[in-house]
Amino acid sequence: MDFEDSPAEARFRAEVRDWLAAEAPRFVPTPDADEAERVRLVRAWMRCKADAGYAGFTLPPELGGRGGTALEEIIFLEEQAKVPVAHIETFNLGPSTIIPMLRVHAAPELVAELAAPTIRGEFCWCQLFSEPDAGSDVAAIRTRAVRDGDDWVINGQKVWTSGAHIADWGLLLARTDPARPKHQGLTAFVVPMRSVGVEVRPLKQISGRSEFNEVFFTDLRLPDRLRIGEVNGGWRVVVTTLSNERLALLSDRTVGRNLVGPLLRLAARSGGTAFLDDTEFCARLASYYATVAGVDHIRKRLITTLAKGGAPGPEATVGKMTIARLMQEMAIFGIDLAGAAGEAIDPVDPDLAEIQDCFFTAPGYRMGGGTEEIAKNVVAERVLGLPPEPRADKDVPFNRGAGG
Amino acid sequence: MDFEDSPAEARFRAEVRDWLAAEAPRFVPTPDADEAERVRLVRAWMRCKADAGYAGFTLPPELGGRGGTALEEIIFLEEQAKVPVAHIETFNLGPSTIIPMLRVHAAPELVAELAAPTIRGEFCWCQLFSEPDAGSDVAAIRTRAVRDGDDWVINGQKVWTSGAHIADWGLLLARTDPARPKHQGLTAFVVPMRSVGVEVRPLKQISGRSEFNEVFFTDLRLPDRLRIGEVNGGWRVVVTTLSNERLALLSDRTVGRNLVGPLLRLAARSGGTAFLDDTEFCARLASYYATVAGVDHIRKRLITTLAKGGAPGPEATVGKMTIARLMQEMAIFGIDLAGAAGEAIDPVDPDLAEIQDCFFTAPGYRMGGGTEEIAKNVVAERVLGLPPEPRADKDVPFNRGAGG
Amino acid sequence: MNFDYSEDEKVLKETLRRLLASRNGRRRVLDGGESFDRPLWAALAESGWLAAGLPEAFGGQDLGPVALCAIAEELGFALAAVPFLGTTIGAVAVTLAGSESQRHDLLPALGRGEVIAALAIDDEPQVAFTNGRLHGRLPAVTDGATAQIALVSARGDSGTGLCIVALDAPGVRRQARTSIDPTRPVSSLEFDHVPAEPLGRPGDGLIERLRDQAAVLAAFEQLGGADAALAMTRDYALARHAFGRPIGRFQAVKHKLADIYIGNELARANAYYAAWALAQGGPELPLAAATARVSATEAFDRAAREAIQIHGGISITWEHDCQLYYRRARHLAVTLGPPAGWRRRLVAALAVQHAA
Amino acid sequence: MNFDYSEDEKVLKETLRRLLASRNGRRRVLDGGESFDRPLWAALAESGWLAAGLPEAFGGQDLGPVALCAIAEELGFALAAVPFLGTTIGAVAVTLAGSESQRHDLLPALGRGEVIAALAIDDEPQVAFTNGRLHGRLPAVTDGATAQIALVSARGDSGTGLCIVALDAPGVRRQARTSIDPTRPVSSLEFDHVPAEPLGRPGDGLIERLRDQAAVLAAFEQLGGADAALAMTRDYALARHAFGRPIGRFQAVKHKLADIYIGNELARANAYYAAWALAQGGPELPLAAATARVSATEAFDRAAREAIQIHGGISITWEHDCQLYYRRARHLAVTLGPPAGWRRRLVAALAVQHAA
Repeated sequence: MDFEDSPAEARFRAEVRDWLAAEAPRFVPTPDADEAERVRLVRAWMRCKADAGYAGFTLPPELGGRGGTALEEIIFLEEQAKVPVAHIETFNLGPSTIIPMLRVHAAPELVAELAAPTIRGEFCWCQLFSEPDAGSDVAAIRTRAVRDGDDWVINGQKVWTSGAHIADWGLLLARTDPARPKHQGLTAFVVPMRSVGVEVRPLKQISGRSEFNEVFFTDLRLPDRLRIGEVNGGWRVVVTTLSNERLALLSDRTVGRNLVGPLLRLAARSGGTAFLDDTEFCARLASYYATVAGVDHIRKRLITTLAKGGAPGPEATVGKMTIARLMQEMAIFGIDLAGAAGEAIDPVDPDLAEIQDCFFTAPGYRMGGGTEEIAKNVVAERVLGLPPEPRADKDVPFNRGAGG
Repeated sequence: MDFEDSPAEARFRAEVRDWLAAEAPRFVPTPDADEAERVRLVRAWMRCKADAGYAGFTLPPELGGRGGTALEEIIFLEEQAKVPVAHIETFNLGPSTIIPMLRVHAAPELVAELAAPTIRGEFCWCQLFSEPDAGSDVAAIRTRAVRDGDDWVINGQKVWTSGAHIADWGLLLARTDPARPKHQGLTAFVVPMRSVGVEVRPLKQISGRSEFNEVFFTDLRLPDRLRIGEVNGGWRVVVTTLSNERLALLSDRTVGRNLVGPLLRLAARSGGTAFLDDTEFCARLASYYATVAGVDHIRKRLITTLAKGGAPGPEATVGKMTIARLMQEMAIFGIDLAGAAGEAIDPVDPDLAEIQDCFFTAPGYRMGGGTEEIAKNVVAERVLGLPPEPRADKDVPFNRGAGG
Repeated sequence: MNFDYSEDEKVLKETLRRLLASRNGRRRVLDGGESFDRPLWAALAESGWLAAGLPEAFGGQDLGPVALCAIAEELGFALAAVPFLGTTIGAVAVTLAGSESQRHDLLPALGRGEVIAALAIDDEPQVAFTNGRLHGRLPAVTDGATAQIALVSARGDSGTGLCIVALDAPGVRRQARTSIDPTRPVSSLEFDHVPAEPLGRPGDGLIERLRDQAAVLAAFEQLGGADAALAMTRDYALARHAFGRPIGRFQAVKHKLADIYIGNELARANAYYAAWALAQGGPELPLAAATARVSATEAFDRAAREAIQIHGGISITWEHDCQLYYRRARHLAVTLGPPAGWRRRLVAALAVQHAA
Repeated sequence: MNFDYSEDEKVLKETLRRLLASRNGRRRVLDGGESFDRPLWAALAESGWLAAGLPEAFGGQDLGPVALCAIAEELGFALAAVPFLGTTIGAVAVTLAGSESQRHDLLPALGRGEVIAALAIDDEPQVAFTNGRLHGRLPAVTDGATAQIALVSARGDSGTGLCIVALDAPGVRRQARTSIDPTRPVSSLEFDHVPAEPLGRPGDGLIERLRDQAAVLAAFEQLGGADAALAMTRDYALARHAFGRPIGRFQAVKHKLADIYIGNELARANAYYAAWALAQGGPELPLAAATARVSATEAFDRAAREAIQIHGGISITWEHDCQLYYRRARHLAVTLGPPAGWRRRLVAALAVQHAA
C-alpha cells in the first residue's frame, strides 16, 4: 500500500503547483463579484488552462485535448483545489460528463464541433433530465419530441437543472414514442440553450439561493443532427451519462461539505480544548470524521483505479449514501451546540455561518444524483447480488402505465 | 387528563395491596429454587388467587372467573408486579391469550373443560405456531394434520416454543390442505402435551439458557373434538390469538427489560454525579428514558382503553418497535462504558451483570412476536394507510408456491 | 385514569384548528415584510384564546395548563407565526409571582394580545440585576424586537433571579437578527442599566417552574408540528408515483413513515403525562417536563428532516411548505437553551428519583 | 499511489484463508474445555505465520506491518480463537525496545508460538512499578491466564512506563474469568511485588506507538469479522424465503445489508490508510490509527448486530455462528480500553492537525 506519489507523479505535481502559483492569481474573484463576473473569470481561466495544455487531459489533441493521462488530471485537480481560483460547478459537467458521453454516442463531426469549445470554457453545459413527475424515476419523463420533417419539435418542462441560466448547451431527454414501454420510447438531444422556445426560470431554494432552474420548452425546433444516439435509444445515453456523472461525483465538492473544521473551531472557541472532555462532541465528531476520511480514501482509490485504466468499483456511491446525511446531522448538532445563538444566522462567526448554511443545503445534497434510498438499492442489487424488487412499470406501454 | 386512580379504583387497589401483603409471601421462591420448584409455587399461587377471586377477572363465574372488570385486572397486575412472588411468563399465555381465543372459536363444552383449570394454574399452555421455515411468515408452516376417521394424525416440527417443557396443553397450527393457498389450508388444534407422539427438546440460546424448545410430532393422534374453528379455517384462529398476544405484550415484561436503573448506578459508582457532565451518557440515557417512559404511558393508556371496553389502538406495537433495539444499544453502551471490565461477565456487580445479560437477550426480544420490520409494515399499512407490497404467495396453492 | 384530552378540550382544539386553517399567515411572514402574523394574533386575541389561562378576575377563562397545552399543540400543528409561548409564560409568571399592580397592569393587556412578552431564561445568565437595574447583553432572544416586555433571568446579589423589564424603557437597545426560522423572529437585547422589577426571589424555584412550563408548552408545539409534517408526508407518499407505483408502497418509505409515527406517538405520550404533571404541580414535573421536551425535540426533528427526504426535490424549493417544518423544528429545539441542557436536566431528575 | 494490498500480500492472505478454513477450532473453544485453539496456534506457528513480522535474525521473515495487518484481517475473518494480537504486539515491543538478551530470549519463542504475550496498556494504570517490582491488580486482561509474559503499563517514579513481566513468577496470581467472548479468554492478574523489566523509558512514546499499532491490528481483525458476517448474512438473505420470496428481496433487508456494506467499505478504507501510516512510521499514525479503530468498531458492531436481526430466530440458538460474531465484536471493541477513549484520541489528534 502506498498513499503517496511515485517520483514521476511527484515531478508532475511540482510542475503543476508552480504553474498554478504563477497563473491562478489572475483568476480569483473579488469577494463582492457577482455571478456574471465569476462566469467571465471561469471562462477565462478555462481558456488559460486549455492554452497551457492543462485541460481535456485524456482527450486527443485533435479534439483540443492534452492527450495525457487520467492520473495527470487527478493530480492537477487536487492541486487546483488548493488555490482560491474562480470555480462554478456547472462548468465541469461538459468536460467530465458530456464530452465522454458524446464520444460514445454522437457522430464524430458533432463531437469535433463541441469538444474543444467545451474544454476551453466557451460552451457551458446543463443536463435536462429531471421533471416534476420524474425525479428518481428518470424514465418517467413526459417532455415530448415529435418528428416534423428533418426537425424535432420539443414541448415540456424540466426541473432541477443546475446552471441552466448560464449554460450554452443542454443535454435533453425527451419522449419520442409514448406507446412503447417507458425506457424504450426516449431519445436524447443536445440543445442550444439560447434558442427560441427555451425559457429558463430560476428556482428559489430553502437556502434562499437559486442554484437550480426550471426549463420550459415551447415548440422548440431542433434539427435531427442534434439527436444523440438512436431514435428511442435515449435510455442508453442516460446510462452512460449517469455513470460518468457518478465519476464526476468523485470530485469531493458534490458529495457534501466538510464540517470537521468548523465544528472543531466552534467548539474550541468556547474554551481551549475543553471539548476533549465533551464525550458527546467526541463521539459525534469521531464518527463523522471516520466517515469523511473513509470516503476520501475511497475516492482517491477509485481515482487511482481509473487513472490506471481500471473500472471504478461500486464503492463510488459510499459517499453519496453517507456524507450528506451526516452533514445534515452534524449541522444540526452544531446549531444545537451553539444553543440560542444558533437560532440567529450569524454574520460574524464564519464557522457557525458555514454550519448554518449546511443545515439548509444538506437536504439537497441528500437527493442530488439520486436519493440515498436509490443508491442503497443499487448497492444491494449490483454489489451484493440481491434480487430486484418486482416492478410493474417496465414492460407496459408508457401511455397505459403510470405515464398514461 | 388524569394519570391517577379514581376513588373507586384507589379503594380496590388498597384492598389488593393488603391481600397481596398477606398471601404472596408464602409463594416466594428461594434464590436457589430450581425450575420444578418454581413451577410448583406458580401453580399453587395461581390456585390461591383463583380461590380468592383474583383470577380470570373478566371471565364469567361459570367458567371459574371473577366476573369482574378489566380495570380490576390491571390494578391487580400492577400491584402484583410490585411484590416478589413466583412468576413464570408462560403461565400467563393460557389466561391472557388462549382462553379468550377459545371463547371465540371453540365449542362451549371445550371452553368449559379448559377454562377453570387454566386460570387455576392446573393447565399451563404453549403456542405451537413457528417452524424452522415459518418465522415471520407463520402461514408458511408445513406441519401436516391428516384426517383419519374421527382422528387427525399430526407430523412435523415446531420451534421457538416458550415453555413447551412445562406446558400441559399446546395450541397447534397445522396444514390440512396443501393444495389450497397458504392461508386457506390451515387448521388449529389443542394438544395435550404429554401425549405419545409429542417430543420436546430444549433449545439452547446464546445467553446459555434454554427458554425455548423444539417440539416434534410423530404420528400424534388427536380426536376431532380438539380441533378449534373450522377445518382449513385456522388462519382466523391465528389472527385472534396474535391480537390477544399483542395485548399480552402490554405486560411490560415481554417488551424488554429496563436498563435505566442499572446504567445510572453503574455510572454513579465511578464517581458521584460526575456522570451529569458526561454529555454522551446524558444524551444516550435521556433518549432511552424518553422512549421507555413514552412506551410505559402508551401501555397504561391502552390498558385503560381496554378496561373501558374500547379497542386498543395501533400504538400497541410502538414498544415492540423501539424498546428491544434500544435495550440492545444501551447494553452495548453500558459494556463499553465499563471498558475492559465489561469484557468479563461480572459475578459481583449486579448492574453490570444485568447489562451484560441484556446484551445476550436483546436480540431475541427484537424478534419475539414478529420482527421490528414486520411491525413497521403493519403500522405503515394499517395506521398510515399505505398500500401493501405486492405479494406473489397469497393466492397460489401452497404446494406449488414457496411451500412446494 | 384518563390519558387523553377531555371532551371539552377536544372541542376547543377543533375550534382553534378551524380558525387557524382559515387565518394562517405564516407564509406571508416567511416571505418577508412582517415579524409575526399580526392579523392572526389579533384574531386569536379577539376570540379569547390568549386569555384562556388567565384568572377570570383579569378577563381570562382560567382554563388551566392542559388547555394551554391544547392551544400550543394546535398552534404548532398550524406552524402559526405568533409569539404565544413567551406571552403565555409571561402571564403565568405575573399570575404566580406578580404584585397586585403588576397583575392589574399586565394581565388584561397580555390576554388581549396588546402586550407581548419575550422570554430570556438562562442557567448562567449573561446579564446582571443590581440596585433595580438590568445590565448586559443577550445575543438572541425570540420575539425580542416585537415584545413590549421581557422576562429575564439575571445575576443578583443573592443569586440568580427573575425580573421583568419594559422594552421601551430608555437604555434598551434591540437589534433584529436573521432567524433560522423567519416565522419566529429573533433579536439581540442590550440593557444599559435599565430599570426593571424583580419577580419572586432568587432561590424560590420560580425560574425552574416557568422553564418547566415553557418546556411543556414547547413540547406540545413540537408535537403539533411533527403531526402535521407526518400527515402531509403520508398524503404525498400516497399521491406521488415512481417506478410505476405510489412511493408509499416502497418499504424504505413505509419504514421511514413508521419511524416518524413511532416518534410522534412517544412524544405525545410524554407530552400528555407532562401536561398532567403540570396541572398537578407535584414533584413529578421536572422529570416529566424534561422528558416531554427531549421526546418532542427528537420527534419533530425526525419528522421535519425525513419529510423533506421523502418529498424529494420539490420540498427544497422556497415555495414548498416542507421548509417551514424544517426551520420551525430547529427554532423550537434551541429556543429554550441547548438541547443538551434538557438532556442533562432529564438525567439529573432521574438520578434524584432513583436516589429517593 | 496504490491503495490496495500488493500481489504478494494477496497471495499470503489467500494461503492463510485456506489454512484457517481447514483448521478452525473456534466452535470447540466456545463450547468449552479449552482457553484457545491450540491446534490452530500450533499450525500457525509451524507454517511461520507467527514469525512473519520478526527480524530475520530471530527466525522471522521481516514482512513488515502491512503483512501483519493482512494476517490480522484473515484471523478476524475466520474468528480464529488465538492470542495473535497480544503476542504480535509483544514481539513488536521487544523488537523496538528490548535489550539484546530480551530479544534473544523472547523473539524466537514468540515467533514459534511457545511464548504468548498478554497486553495491559492503560492510560491511567492501576499498577505501579517501583524498584524493579510490579504491584497492583488488573481486573480483566485478555489471554491473561494463558500467556507466559505480559506487557504492562505502570506508574513509576518518572511517569507511566512499560514493563515486561513473566507470568509464572512468584507473586503473580491469575484467575480466569468468564469472557463475553469465550473464544477470547479473559482473566484477572494480581501482582504482589513481582520482579519485572522495563521496556523503554517513561515518556519515550513507546506505549503510544504500541497502542496505535495494536489498534490498527485490531481494526483489521474487526474488518475481517465484519466482512465474514456480511458474506454469511447475504447468503442467508438469498436462500431464506418468507412471504413467497427470498427475504433479500425486501427493501428493509436490502438496505440493512447495504448499510453493513457501507460500514465495511469505510472501515476498509480507513484500515488500509492506517496500515500505510504504520509502515511509514510518520506523524499521521495517531490520527490514522484512532480513525481505523473507531471506523472498524462501528462496522463490526453493525454487521454483527444486524446479521442476527436478518437471520431471525435461528441466529440466537447456541449452535448458530451468529453469536460468534456478536461476541467477538464486543470483545474487540473493548479489548484495548473503552471505545470512548479512542474517539477522544481521534478528536485530540484532529485538533492537533487543525492547529498545525
